[in-house]
Amino acid sequence: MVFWKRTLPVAITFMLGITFMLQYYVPHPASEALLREVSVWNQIIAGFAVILGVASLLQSHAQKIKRKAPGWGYSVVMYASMCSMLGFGIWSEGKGEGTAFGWLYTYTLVPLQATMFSLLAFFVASAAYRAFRARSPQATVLLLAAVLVMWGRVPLGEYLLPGIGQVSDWIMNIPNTAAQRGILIGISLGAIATSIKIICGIERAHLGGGQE
Amino acid sequence: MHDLARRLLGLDRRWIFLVIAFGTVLPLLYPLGLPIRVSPEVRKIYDYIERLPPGGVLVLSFDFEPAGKPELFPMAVALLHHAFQNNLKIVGVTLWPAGTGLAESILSQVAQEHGKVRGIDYTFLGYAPGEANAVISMGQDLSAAFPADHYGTKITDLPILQGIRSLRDVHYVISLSVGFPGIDTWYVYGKEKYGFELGGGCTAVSAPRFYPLLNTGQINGLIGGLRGAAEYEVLLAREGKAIAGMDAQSTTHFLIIVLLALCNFFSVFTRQTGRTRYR
Amino acid sequence: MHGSSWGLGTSEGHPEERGSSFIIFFLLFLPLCFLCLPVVAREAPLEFNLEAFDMPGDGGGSIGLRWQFPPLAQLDHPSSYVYRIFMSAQQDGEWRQLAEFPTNTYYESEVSSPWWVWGAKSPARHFFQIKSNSDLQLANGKLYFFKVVLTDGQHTVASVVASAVPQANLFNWAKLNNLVFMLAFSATVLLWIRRARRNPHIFLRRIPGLDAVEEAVGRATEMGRPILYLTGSGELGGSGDPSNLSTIAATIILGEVAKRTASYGAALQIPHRAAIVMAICQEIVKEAYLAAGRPDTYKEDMNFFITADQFAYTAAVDGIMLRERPAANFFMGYYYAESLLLAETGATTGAIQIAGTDAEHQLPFFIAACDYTLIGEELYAASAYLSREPTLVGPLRSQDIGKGFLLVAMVLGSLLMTIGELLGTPVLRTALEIFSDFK
Amino acid sequence: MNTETLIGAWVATGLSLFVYSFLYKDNPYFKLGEHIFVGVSLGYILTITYHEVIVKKLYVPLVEQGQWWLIIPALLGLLLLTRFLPPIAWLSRIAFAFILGVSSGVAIPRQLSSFILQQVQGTIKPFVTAGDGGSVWVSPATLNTLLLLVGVVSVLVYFFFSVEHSGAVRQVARLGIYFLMVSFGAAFGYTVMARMSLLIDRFDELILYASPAYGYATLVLLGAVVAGLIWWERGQLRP
Repeated sequence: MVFWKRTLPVAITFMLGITFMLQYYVPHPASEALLREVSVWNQIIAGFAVILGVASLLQSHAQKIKRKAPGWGYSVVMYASMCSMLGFGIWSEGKGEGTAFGWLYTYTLVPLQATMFSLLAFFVASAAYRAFRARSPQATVLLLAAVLVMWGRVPLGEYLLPGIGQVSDWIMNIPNTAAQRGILIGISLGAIATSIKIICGIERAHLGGGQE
Repeated sequence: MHDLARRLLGLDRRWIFLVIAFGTVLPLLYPLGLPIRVSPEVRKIYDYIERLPPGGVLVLSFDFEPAGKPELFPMAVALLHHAFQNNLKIVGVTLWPAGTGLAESILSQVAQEHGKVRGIDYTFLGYAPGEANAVISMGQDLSAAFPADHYGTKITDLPILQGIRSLRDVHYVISLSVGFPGIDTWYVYGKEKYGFELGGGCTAVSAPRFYPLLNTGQINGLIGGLRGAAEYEVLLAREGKAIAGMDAQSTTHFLIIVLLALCNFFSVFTRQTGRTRYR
Repeated sequence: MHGSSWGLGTSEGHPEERGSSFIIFFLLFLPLCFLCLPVVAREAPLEFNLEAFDMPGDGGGSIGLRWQFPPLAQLDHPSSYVYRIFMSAQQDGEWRQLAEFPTNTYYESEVSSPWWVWGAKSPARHFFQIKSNSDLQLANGKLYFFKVVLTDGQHTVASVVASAVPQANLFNWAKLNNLVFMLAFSATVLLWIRRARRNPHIFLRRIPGLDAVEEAVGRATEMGRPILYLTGSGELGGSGDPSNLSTIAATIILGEVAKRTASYGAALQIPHRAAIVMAICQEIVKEAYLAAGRPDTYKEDMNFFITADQFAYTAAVDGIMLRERPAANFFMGYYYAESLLLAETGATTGAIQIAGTDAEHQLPFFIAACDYTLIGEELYAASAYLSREPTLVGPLRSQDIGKGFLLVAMVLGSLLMTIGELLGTPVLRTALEIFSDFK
Repeated sequence: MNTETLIGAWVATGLSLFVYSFLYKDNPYFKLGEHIFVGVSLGYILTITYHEVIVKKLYVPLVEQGQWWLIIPALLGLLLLTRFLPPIAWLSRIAFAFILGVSSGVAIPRQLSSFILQQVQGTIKPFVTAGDGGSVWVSPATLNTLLLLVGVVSVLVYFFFSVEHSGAVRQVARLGIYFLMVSFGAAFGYTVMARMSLLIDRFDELILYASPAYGYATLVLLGAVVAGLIWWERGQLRP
């Protein structure tokens, strides 16, 4: 059983990992056809992965309803709105224009999600007033750069202080680019190292799930 | 003074919420119409589209969901107007499932205004799952990635895609991205191998991250946030939602700057002594 | 040198076949190559020396043509001349015109291909690539014939006929540097993981933020107030979750904090959003109290579950901060929008705040609202430093080596480039192509 | 204006105001809005995935075009779902092994090319510009090149963990932290910009819906939500 549960998955990852790592260097049509086919396969599997992600959320809400945990009524609302969206969606074959499915999307999902995120505007403002203090030289530099960029990126700022727009452009293009490039190189080395660990079976967090 | 400062800092934050709400609503009701300067990174995308031959194919990837709509919707509208004016062909696609509806409606609305025909002048391929895999399969073979477009027409039957077998054959790709997958996905798994020209539009939150790619020419231009969209509208001389929002953007930015200044002013009086700072 | 083969006008020595041996060759004799650059046609008048070859490193269906500038000055009106490219499937039949362009375009020097594939690019040569497209199909393995014609409409001068066979190649030599770097870095990672297994005490510098833990716990003990520790919004549920790494790091750092609270006797509170993370944290805290010799003071309810819901969780934690006024707040792991609300409330209660996250959008806010922030990789480094886990320490070390290498390459490269510019020679710029990306 | 749009405007306004009621405090209206949001977005994502992936990319090619080999990814996809059946949950590992093997392999050389080689190549530039006739000069552009190099190098040094930060290394790392802070400051400014844009868009729409054409939807519903909150607060006060 250890073979099926541990050895086989590690072997599959290793073989595919090496194959597709080397595929990159091989321009031969056969190798390109392999990449084409597998990328289509992965798209299909990704579709199932979406279901997997959704299902675990549904499970936790189902348990809440079953146990009649506090606020279980909201979970019922969640299920009801999901089912109506799904029902209309299947009925209209996923087409949005002129269907009930499209209406639900435009007048519930779009305003709700956009409004949820716009709450952050208020939170940023109150945090700016109550928490963002220049508590060290570094934080001071951060806040000064923030003020320059906020000032320079709006018409009123450029109207009040001509030339500040170019200053904020320069901040974005030189010091910001330098720092982001350093971060990017560091992160990419980390990501490559992680991929190597996964291919070699050293990193196996993804193989959790199910008892040993 | 110490007590007063402390009390002021401890102000109920709902007052601040109210200030921000008014700072947003007033300029929307009574706009000032201040001039907007166009930055080079936005102009580069505009110029590139200007230089594309009529009939050239532009792939517009709507890599966002409703949360990105406020910033990316005006951008998409401006880009579509520009492309349709120049008689480019538009192929729409999205890497985000929740972006499907928005992409579908923006495309058909703007196309209608220009009297363009679906299937000949534009089409929407729909949602491509699998992030990196989506871009790779489009780069390898468009008809394998999308057997049919969003409306169910077989890819091979679409007049717009005659002669377009993969991303290698398109003239320009612009990803309007709200996060990952987005511009980086289109570069790393797309342009890197298939060699098309790539431009980017993104929410302001992710814009700073793309400057290294802009600097190396990995993306040939960047439209960042509502401000970027407003600059594009200025270039097109077509006032839209982005230009209309710029005055409110000005007031809210200055409100935040004032709040930050007040916070730091008051905290001078309340700063506890004896706390070590690290770094 | 191979300069002699250029005049042959056949497909023999195309770059792909020469590739492997020439790499070593060029590495050793690079300076010599450049001495051979000025091979301008001095022989017969209007000799093109046309050469056709399979384009290296592609899937086939493509042929490259290159030829030397003919001495245009011999012609009456040089500027009125254009080049025309012809192709045929037979040596002497049915020529098809593929392209027409002015004589001052399509130079070989414009080709973007590294020296280890292309050799020296002569400024005195033209280059034109023929590719399969919807009108034109070049079949792999089939012989095709080409000629170049110089014409002003009345007078025409034709080159000799050159031929080549398009082929699907097995290796893209332009990517050689990529492959070498990839193999070298992979080997470094695996080697250092092995070394770390044998000796887990490889030197890692102490992360200054960890010193703050000591002070924060001490202060909490003095004031008789609790310490609040959050592990973020990561789930540890499945695969591919970007928050996994930082959540694991957060649980490891929790172990360190718990050891301190155990030995000082300070209270510790860890509110949770994810059940799996909570179960792991319970184990970690229990072990830490055991290790500190104070299992008696460990309480099961140090870890407690609030709700998975983002804003309800945030509101509840804010409530705890306002009621219990913890002496120190730790925000480790992955965070979304809740970071603002948490850090703000914590700052108003006057607690020492220590944050650590790789959530880039939240970092600026944490830095502005907290006393100490572990930035991105520092969080992983802190967890490697504390846990001494070989699979964390090894890659960290190898990444440092990678960074060091790139850093030296960038500094030396820029200096060499500057020297090249001062001396007016392209040699150094060409040599530095090993750090460039080619398609 | 047709009835659908009018009803839509009222629904959208009501839900937006439910969400904004969180600014007062966490309350049942917000929770209601939040759960409707989670529900509709899950429903939407499932629908799109079903039509665009399961039907268009799997069912049609498999059944109608006879691409029988697509049965393999379909089976792998089903294996993924065994996670919910504890006795055979381990089968999902095979599917994860497949996805991760391919995506890790595909990612390594591409990231090396895109984010390391391209970025290093973009940093290696001369500090001087050569002009005609052997003249060489330093311009603001070349100074920026130098600054960029200094920034990248010092940030990389800051993120060195196997070298003690003392002496010269310490100085360079300190410089690196300041580059990082400027960049985070820029990110801070841009994030504020983004959040404010979201708010502007929402308020723009709410103002539109407050017009007589939409039956003063925003004003009426604002009144209703405030009244509802007062009623709820009173209920909370009662024991």
